[in-house]
Amino acid sequence: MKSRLDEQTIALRAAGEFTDGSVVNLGYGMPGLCANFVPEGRTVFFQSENGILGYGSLATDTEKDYEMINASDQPVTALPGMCFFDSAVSFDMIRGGHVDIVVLGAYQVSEKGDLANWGRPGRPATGMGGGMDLAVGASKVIVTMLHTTKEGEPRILRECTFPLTARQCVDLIITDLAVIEITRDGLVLREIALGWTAPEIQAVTGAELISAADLKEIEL
Amino acid sequence: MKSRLDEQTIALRAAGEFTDGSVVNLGYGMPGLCANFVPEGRTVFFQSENGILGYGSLATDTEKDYEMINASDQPVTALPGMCFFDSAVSFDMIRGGHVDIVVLGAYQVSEKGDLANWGRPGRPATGMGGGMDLAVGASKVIVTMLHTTKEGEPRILRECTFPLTARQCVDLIITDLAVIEITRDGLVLREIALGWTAPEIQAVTGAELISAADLKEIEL
Amino acid sequence: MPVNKVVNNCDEAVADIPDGATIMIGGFGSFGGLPINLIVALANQGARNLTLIANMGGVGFELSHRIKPGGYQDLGILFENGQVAKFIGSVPALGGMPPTSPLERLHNEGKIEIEMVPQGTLAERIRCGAGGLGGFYTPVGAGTVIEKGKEKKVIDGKEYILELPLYADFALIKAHHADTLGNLVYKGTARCFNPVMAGAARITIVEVDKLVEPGQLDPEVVVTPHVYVDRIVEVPG
Amino acid sequence: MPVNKVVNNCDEAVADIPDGATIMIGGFGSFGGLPINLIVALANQGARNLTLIANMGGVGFELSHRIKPGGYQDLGILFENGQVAKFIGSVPALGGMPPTSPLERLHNEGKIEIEMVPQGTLAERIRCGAGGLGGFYTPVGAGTVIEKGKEKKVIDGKEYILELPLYADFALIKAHHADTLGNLVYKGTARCFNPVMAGAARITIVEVDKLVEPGQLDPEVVVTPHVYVDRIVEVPG
Repeated sequence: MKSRLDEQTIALRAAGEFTDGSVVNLGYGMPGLCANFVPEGRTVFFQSENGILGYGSLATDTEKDYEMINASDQPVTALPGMCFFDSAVSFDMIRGGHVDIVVLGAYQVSEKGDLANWGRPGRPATGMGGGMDLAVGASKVIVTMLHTTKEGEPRILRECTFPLTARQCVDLIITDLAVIEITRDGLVLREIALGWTAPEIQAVTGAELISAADLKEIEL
Repeated sequence: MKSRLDEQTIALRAAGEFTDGSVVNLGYGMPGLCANFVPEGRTVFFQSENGILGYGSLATDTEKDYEMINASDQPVTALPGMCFFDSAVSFDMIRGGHVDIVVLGAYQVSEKGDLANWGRPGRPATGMGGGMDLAVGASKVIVTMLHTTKEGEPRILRECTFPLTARQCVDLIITDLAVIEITRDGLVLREIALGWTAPEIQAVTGAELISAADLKEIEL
Repeated sequence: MPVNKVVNNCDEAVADIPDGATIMIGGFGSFGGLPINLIVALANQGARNLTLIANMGGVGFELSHRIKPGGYQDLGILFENGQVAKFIGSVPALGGMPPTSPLERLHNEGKIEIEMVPQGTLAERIRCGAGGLGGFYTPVGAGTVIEKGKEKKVIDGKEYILELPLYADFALIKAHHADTLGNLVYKGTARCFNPVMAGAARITIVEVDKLVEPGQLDPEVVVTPHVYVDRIVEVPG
Repeated sequence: MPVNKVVNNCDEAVADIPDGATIMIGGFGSFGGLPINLIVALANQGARNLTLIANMGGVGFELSHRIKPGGYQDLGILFENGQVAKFIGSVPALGGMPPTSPLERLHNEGKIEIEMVPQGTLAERIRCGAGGLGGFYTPVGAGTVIEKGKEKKVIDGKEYILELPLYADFALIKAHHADTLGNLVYKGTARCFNPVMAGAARITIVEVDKLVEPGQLDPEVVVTPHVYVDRIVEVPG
């Protein structure tokens, strides 16, 4: 049976990348779920570009405070050592390389690591928010997305066709089907979902994949 | 008898320019004395570029606190509504036009309002501090200085010979002998010290003075 | 600068905003830090042909009611009212969210101009305006639609684009507490664009939860020094 | 980034600073906000051929004793020790003050290079480095010696000069309180260049009066977020 990771599980896998002591920003949508899956024993400092560093998990309904939200308008919980700052300070922090990891959603990623995650054909008024700044500034850019569109078209491509967020910025792609690292040599397929084979993943990918020597099932 | 204003009196005259509610920065040396001469009934907010807004007069010996100083290393007193900030914020405030008046010392001022107040021949290592930023950023630049050098040479000149702080920035010059306004038409002699005549002031000035129609004795 | 900055209510605070004004609006999105009472007053006041500078374009009345029972108010009201000619910001409309917001609808109809600015670049352009600088080079946007028409420069082997300062006639911002001089403190993530915009406008108007006397705010914790604030309205929460 | 940033003493904190390093030193002048214990440790450690970035050059031991009974210690000690090859700052020496300071004396003897930077430009160049920007245009210095060799640009009819970012290998700064994560608060006018330099260096080392646990600093009043701090030394005052 071919399995696909659901959104929660993709977020869980992405959170596995958070090293101890790292500063992490979570983009709009699915990436925000990562706040609930920090691996045990690791301390992660979540930064959100609206001006907060060091918050905890997403707030439950009873804890909700709309003066304590992340950049996706989701109320979050407080942790000791947390602090607040304004948008200019926040983006100094981001552009200046003081955010170690950002997890972003995407429409498309190219084999060179180009990212397209904000503009869609027919929706010219949608904006990039802080995505461009984060993609350029963060030391490591992780993309979480579904491997293909609803229509089954690949989202991992030789060249992006949607407007770019930034060039050559993505380091790791985590989808419902695979974990793919972007290297100088190209796209390296590192992990695949239960029941899938490398050729099957290649068939739904719009750029050439190199199978890792130690290709394995997605680790959670 | 020809009188000359002493430093305290020059500072007193300069402080007379402080309008109610104005934000004022006082430069190194003589200008710092102005903090003690705010006209009665007027509220003045002193800004110092090391990162303080709204301090009071200079501290007496018993009040001295070296974590509460102005940019001349002089301890100052606290006032309600005061606040602290860092150097980048401080100079945003200054360059951004949020300081209404700055009082600066000077070696030379030209008839166009060019200011030279930091570098001297033979002392290449002396620096401009925040003077350039203040001269460019403040809405009104007042210079307080002695009218001539120790050797009797004029400090008000057609062109400055010392390194410039900023071009065309000075609005008003207050010396031990005169109050001179810099206008589009040239240097207007507005007030003179007790016992002096306009031709006598002209004789110790290196640029042409225009006597104001209402030329009067320096008002204190 | 008047020493008495306290005005009686939001209507009075925005009364002199003329048609054609450029207005910065603080906050981040629809929640936390949005000066919503000043926005509603501006909607009632009715100035038109405005240029708005804000992070997000808001969702407006109809859409907010589809998203959340009871809905909520945000700066979408100004677009619904047809008061805006141009929007400058990082998220005019949220991509994931049908139906379209008032701003997106007007844009689709060709009735409003949008200048899209990456969020960090927006913050820095505003700060640049407040701080008397002429512009800055940023790597953000290089190789994207954002670089169109902008000067590019390679500095130390890296590509940058030149971004210019933003200024406004008025800034409408929200703070938690103000003293009567205009010193401001904020609350939590409601800080965001508010301190950045204070100072980039000729007239900065702040809506606060509580007004206190000078000396009641610790000088170490003031975020916005009073020189940046021109009018204060207390709107108890 | 290590989660445990607390080191035992100043000597340990500066032990790995190599010859030839570029070092930012916080504070303003000789008083308030100068990380004097880290400076003394660096003097004892003896690294040479340093580039120092600081607002003022200090007066040093001999001159401080002529100015004030008992004298005082400032970064002049590093020049007296012959550890510095280049100084970047706004006030290498105070013009009004004979005799000359150690930095001025070395400069007069041709033994040290000075790059003079207006104070606000210094703060902004450092901030620019910490914030990942490539440079900025400022009106400050136009028409003076400061513009020499710099690109000039007229923006909106006004003349600006291009200033480039400053970076360092190490920043030595002073704060009042730190929590063990590295969040910092300052005291009074001792804030000055310290928060600006935090983040512009590869390694930021802070000397604090008191170390507290995370949660003991109000999140609203933290001035320097902990991401900018790498090593913390408590030196009770």
